[in-house]
Amino acid sequence: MIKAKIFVTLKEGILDPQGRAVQQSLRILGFSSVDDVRIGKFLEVDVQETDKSAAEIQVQSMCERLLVNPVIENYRYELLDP
Amino acid sequence: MIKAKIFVTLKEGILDPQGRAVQQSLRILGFSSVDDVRIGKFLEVDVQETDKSAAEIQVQSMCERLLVNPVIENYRYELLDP
Amino acid sequence: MNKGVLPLSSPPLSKDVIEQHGLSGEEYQQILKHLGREPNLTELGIFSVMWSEHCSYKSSRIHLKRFPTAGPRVVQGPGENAGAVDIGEGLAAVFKMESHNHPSFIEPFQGAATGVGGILRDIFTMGARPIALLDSLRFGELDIPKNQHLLKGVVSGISFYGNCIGVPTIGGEITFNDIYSKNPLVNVFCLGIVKKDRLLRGLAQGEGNSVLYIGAKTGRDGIHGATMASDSFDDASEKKRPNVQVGDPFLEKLLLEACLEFLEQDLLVGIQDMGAAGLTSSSCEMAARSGTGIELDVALVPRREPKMTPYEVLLSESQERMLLVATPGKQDAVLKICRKWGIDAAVIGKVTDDGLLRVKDGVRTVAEIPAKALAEEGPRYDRPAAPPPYQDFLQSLNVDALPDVKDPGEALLALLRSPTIASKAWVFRQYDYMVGTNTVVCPGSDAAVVRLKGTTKALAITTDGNSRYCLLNPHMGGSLAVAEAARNLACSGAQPVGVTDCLNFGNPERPDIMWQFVMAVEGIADACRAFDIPVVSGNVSFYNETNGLSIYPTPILGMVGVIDSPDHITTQWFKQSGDHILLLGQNNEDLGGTEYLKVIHSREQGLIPWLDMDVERRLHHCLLDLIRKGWVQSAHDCSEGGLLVTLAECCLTHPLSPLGARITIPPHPIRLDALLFGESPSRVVISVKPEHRVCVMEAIRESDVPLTDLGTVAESNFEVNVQTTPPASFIHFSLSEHHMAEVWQQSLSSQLAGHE
Amino acid sequence: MNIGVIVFPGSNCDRDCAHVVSDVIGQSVYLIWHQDTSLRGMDAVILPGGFSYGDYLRTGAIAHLSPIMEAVKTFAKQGGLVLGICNGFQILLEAGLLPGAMLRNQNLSFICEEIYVRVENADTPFTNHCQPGQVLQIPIAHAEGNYYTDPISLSSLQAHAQVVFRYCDKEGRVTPEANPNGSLDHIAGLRNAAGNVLGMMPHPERCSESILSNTDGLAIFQSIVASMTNRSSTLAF
Ligand SMILES: Nc1ncnc2c1ncn2[C@@H]1O[C@H](COP(=O)(O)OP(=O)(O)O)[C@@H](O)[C@H]1O
Ligand SMILES: [Mg+2]
Repeated sequence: MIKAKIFVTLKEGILDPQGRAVQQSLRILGFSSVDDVRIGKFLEVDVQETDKSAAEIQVQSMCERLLVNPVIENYRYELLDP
Repeated sequence: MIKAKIFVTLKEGILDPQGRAVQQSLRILGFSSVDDVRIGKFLEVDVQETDKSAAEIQVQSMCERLLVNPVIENYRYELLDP
Repeated sequence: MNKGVLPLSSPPLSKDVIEQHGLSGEEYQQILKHLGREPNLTELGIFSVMWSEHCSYKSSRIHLKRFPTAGPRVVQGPGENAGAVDIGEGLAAVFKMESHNHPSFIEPFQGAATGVGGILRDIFTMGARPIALLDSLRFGELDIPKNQHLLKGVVSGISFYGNCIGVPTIGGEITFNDIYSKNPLVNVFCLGIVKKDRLLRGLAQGEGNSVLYIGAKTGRDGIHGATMASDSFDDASEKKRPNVQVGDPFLEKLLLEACLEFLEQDLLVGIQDMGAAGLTSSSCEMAARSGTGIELDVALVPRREPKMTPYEVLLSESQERMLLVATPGKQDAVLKICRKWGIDAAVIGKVTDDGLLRVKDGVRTVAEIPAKALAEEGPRYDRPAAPPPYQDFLQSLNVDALPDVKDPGEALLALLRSPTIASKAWVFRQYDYMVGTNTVVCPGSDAAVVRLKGTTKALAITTDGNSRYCLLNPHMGGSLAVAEAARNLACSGAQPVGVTDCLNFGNPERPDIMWQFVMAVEGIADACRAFDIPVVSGNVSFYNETNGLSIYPTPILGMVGVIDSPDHITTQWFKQSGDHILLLGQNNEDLGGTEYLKVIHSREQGLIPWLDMDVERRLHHCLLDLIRKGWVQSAHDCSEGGLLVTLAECCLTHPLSPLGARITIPPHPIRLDALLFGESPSRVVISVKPEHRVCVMEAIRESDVPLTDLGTVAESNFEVNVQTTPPASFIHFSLSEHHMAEVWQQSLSSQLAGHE
Repeated sequence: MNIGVIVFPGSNCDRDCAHVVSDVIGQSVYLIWHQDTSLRGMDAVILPGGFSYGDYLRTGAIAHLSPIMEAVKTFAKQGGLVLGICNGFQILLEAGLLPGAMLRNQNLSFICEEIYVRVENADTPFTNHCQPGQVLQIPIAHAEGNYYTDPISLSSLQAHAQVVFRYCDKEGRVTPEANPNGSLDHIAGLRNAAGNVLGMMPHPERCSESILSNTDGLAIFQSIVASMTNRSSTLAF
C-alpha cells in the first residue's frame, strides 16, 4: 500500500476569508508577529498499489478529477514508500 | 520571516464523514484501489521572526490556543528556514 | 488643480487594445467626443466596463421604458440600487433580483455565493435590513453528471452565504432543461425593510464632503479588461490571474450591521455598493445621479495584493466593499462604527462640483472623465429585432397526431417524478429559511410569507417564470409569468404591490434574440399594467449562450404582496379530511408547451395558453375576497403539470403527513390529457370546510368565475374518477398517497445521489 | 428577570432570542457585545445561534476567545444560568464549559428542518416546564451538529444525567433514522455537571409563537424564568 499526502492550497490572488479571520484573531490573541495565514486542505489517501509510478498516475488523476478545484486551487503531493 | 506549515488531522478513531464521502466518490469514479481517505487542514502561517526556536514556541502556542481542538484533532508542524 | 501633472495626453491606443476592451469603433469615437482627446489606457478600461452591456443596459434601456414604474405605493422606482414600495405602517419593502449566471458556471459555489452577496448589498445600501432571499435556478437535466455538479455547487454556495449572514432563503424555483446545460441560470432575489422616510440613496452631494471606502481590501478579483490585456500591466513573470471572486459572508455581515448603524445615527449623504465595475461604477454613478463630481486617490484604497495598478484598483470586482459619502462632520463617527465592527475604512476622496470623475494615484492624475458620460450618456442601441425563422415550427404542433393518455395514474407519477415538478426539499433543506423568526409560510407553498414584527401585516413573495412558454411565444410567456406570480400571491392571501424582474436572454446582437427580448418585455409590461403592479427594479442578463446556442428566453419575476391580517395567510395544502375541493377557473385544451408534453411525449412545441387578463383579475378578486371572509382552508394555483398535479400537490405538501382525496371530474368537451395535465392559466384549487361550501359556491358564481366541484379531501388514497365525452366513458384510478409522496419526495435526492 | 444575549460578530439569532425573551415571555433583555467584559446584573445569559466569526476554522473556535467569554466562564462558575443554542452550544464546547466537540453533519450538508427531541432530564433549570420523556418538535439549522466526545466522558455524561435532549421520532423513539446529523448517542442537548449550563442544537426561539405554528420551544424559556424566580436571591458579582 502506498500512502499519498496531498496538499491543496488556494491559488495566489484568491481571497482566503478563513485565513484572514484566523490571522486577525491570532493578532488579537497577542501573536503580533503573524503576518499572513492561508488555510488549505491536507488529504491522506491510501492506495492499494505496490508500484510507485502507477500510484502516482492515479493520485494525479484523482486530484484533477475530484480532489482539487483547478479554478481556484493548486495542489502538491508526496508519496510515501510502501 | 519564518513560514510554518501546520497539518491538522482528525484523531484516529474519529469517523471522518468528509473523508468517507470522498473515498466513495473516488470509487465511483473508478479508483477502486483507494482504501482510505482522511481529510485534514493545512495551514501556512508566516511569522515575523528570525529565530527558529522563538518561532516554534509561538507556533505551538497558536496551535494549542486556537488552531487545533485537542478533543478531536492532532497536529504536526514544520518550520521553513527564513 | 494642477493641470501640469496630467499624463492624460497618452499616445493613441492601438486598435487591438480598443477591440480587446470590447468597444466598437463607433463607441470609441463617442469617447473621443466626450473627452475631447484620446483616452489613456486606464480611461479606456473605465469606459469599457461602464459602457459594457452589463453596466450600461445599452441594448435594453429603450425597451425597459415600457414597464409601468409609477403608482401610489412606489417609493423608489428603477434607477437606484433597488426599488421600494410603501407597505403601510410607515414601512417600505426594498427589493431587487440579480443574475450571477456566468460566474456560477465557471465556479458554481463561489459564483452563486457572490451572487447572494451582491444582491444583499443592493438592499442594505438602501438602509433596509434584508429579511428574505429567494433563488430562481435553471439547470440542464440531471442525467448529465456535470449538471449535478453545477446544481450541488450552486445550492451549497447559496446556502453558505445566505445562512452565514443570517438572511433566510425562504423560497424560489428550479426547473430543468438541457438548454441550460452549458449556461445555467442563477438569479437571486432579496427583500429588506426600512422606515419609509429613512431610505438611503446612492448620492454624492455636497462639494467637499468626504468619500469613504469601507469593507474588504481590494484584490485583483474579476478584472475583465485586465485579464485579456494583462501583459501590459503585470510583471511578465506573473501568471495569469484567476478571474474568480470569492465571497466572505462573515465580512458582509459586519458590513451590513455597520451600514445599518450609519443609518440609525444618520451619518450619510449617500452610499452605494461596489458591484460590477467596482469602484468605478459606484463613484461615477453616485456623482452622475447627484450632478456632482468625485475625486479619488487610488493610492489610498486598502489593498490585498502588492503592485496593483490604478487600472486594476479601479476595475477590481472584489466583494464586500462599499463607497459612501459622509454627512459633514460625521466622518469620525463613521470610522468609529467601522472600527467597532472590525472593517477596513479609508477616506479616499471628496465630492467636487465639476461633474468629473477624477482619479489620482498620489499626486498624479490618471483619469479624468465626465461622470455623466460614463453613467448616463453611454451608447444606446435600438437593435434590429425579427422573429426567428423557426418560430412557426415551434408553434406548429398537431396535437391530434399524439395519442391521448391511456393510464393517467402512470402519467401523474411520471410528472411527479420530473425534477421540475418533484419536491425541492433537497434544495431548501440546505437553506436556513427560518432565521429571523419571521417565516410564517416556509418553502413548499405557492408563495413564502414573512411577518413584519411589530405590525399585524405580512408579506408574501414569489418568483416565477416559464421559459418554454417564452420560447414558444415570448409576448404571451411574459404576460403569463406576471399572471402566475400574482396568482401565487393571491393564493397566499396577498395583494400584489410591486414586482422586480431578471431578464435572462441570449446575444442581443442577434435579431431573433432581440425579438424575444422585446416581445417578452412587452408581455410583462402589458400584464403589469393590467394588474396594476409597478415594476420597481430589475436586471438584464444578455449573452447567455455557449457555442452559439442560446438559452430559452427566461424572464423571471419576483413579486411582493401585502397580507393585511395573520388570519388571511393561506397555504396550498389540504387541511382536513372531509373538506370540499373546488376548482375556480376554466379547463381549456391547453397542451402546447406543457410539462406533460415534454415528459410524456418529449415535445417542447405548440401554441401556449391564451391569458385573458379580465378573467385572471376576476379570479384574484374573488379568491382574495373568499380568503378575507375566512372561508378558504387552502388555495393552490394550477401551473406546471396541470390540474392533476395541482391536486396531488395539495395532498402531498402538508408539512406533517400527506392526505388523500376523492376526486370526480365532470365531463368536459376536451381531450383527457388536456383536461388532466393541460396548463390553462387562471385556475386555482381551493378547499373549504363543509359548512362553507354553499356560501363559497354562491360567492364564486356571483363573481362570474367558472366553478367546478371536484370532490373531497380524504384521510388516505388519491382516487380520481373522470367522465369523458365524447366518447362517453368512465375513467377511474387510485394511488396510495404514500406511494405518490415517496415518488415526489425522493426524486431529486435519488437523482443526485452518487459522486461527490 | 434580566436576561443577557451575547452578540458576537456574526451572531444572527441574537435578535430572535431577544424578541422571545422580551416580547413573548416579558422579561428584560440586554444585548451584550462580545467586547464587553461584564455580565453584571444578569440573571441568565444566552449564547445565540449564528456564524460567529463566520464559523471559520471550526465553529465557535474564534468566538470562544472573545473578551466576554471570561465573564461567561466566571458567571457559570458562580452558578449563573447559561444557555447556548446552536452556534452558542458550539462556543460552549470550544470554551470548555461543556465537554466534547462538534463534527460536520454526517451527510456533509447544512440541514434546516423541524425535528423531534425527547426530554431526557426534566429536572434542570432549562426543562422544569417539561415532563420527563416529553417529545418537543423544534427546528434545527446547522452544518455541524454531529456531537462527539471520548468514551470515558460519554459514560460520565450518561451516568450523571447530563444528556438533556436526544433526537427522536414523533413518537419519542430514539432511532438512527431520527438522528439528523450522526450525533453520538443521539445527543441534541447537554448540560454541565453542575447543571447550570445547557447547550442544545435545536432552536427553541424559532418555535415559541403561535404565528410560527409551533410553540414547543416556549417551555425552555419558561423553565429558565421559573427557576430564576425560585432562587432566593440573584447572584452577586
Ligand atoms: N430554488 C429553490 N429555493 C428555495 N425554495 C424553492 C426552490 N425551488 C422551489 N422552491 C420551493 O418549492 C415550492 C414549490 O415550487 P414551485 O413548484 O416552483 O411552486 P409554484 O409552481 O407554485 O411557483 C415553493 O414553495 C418554492 O418556494
Ligand atoms: Mg404556484
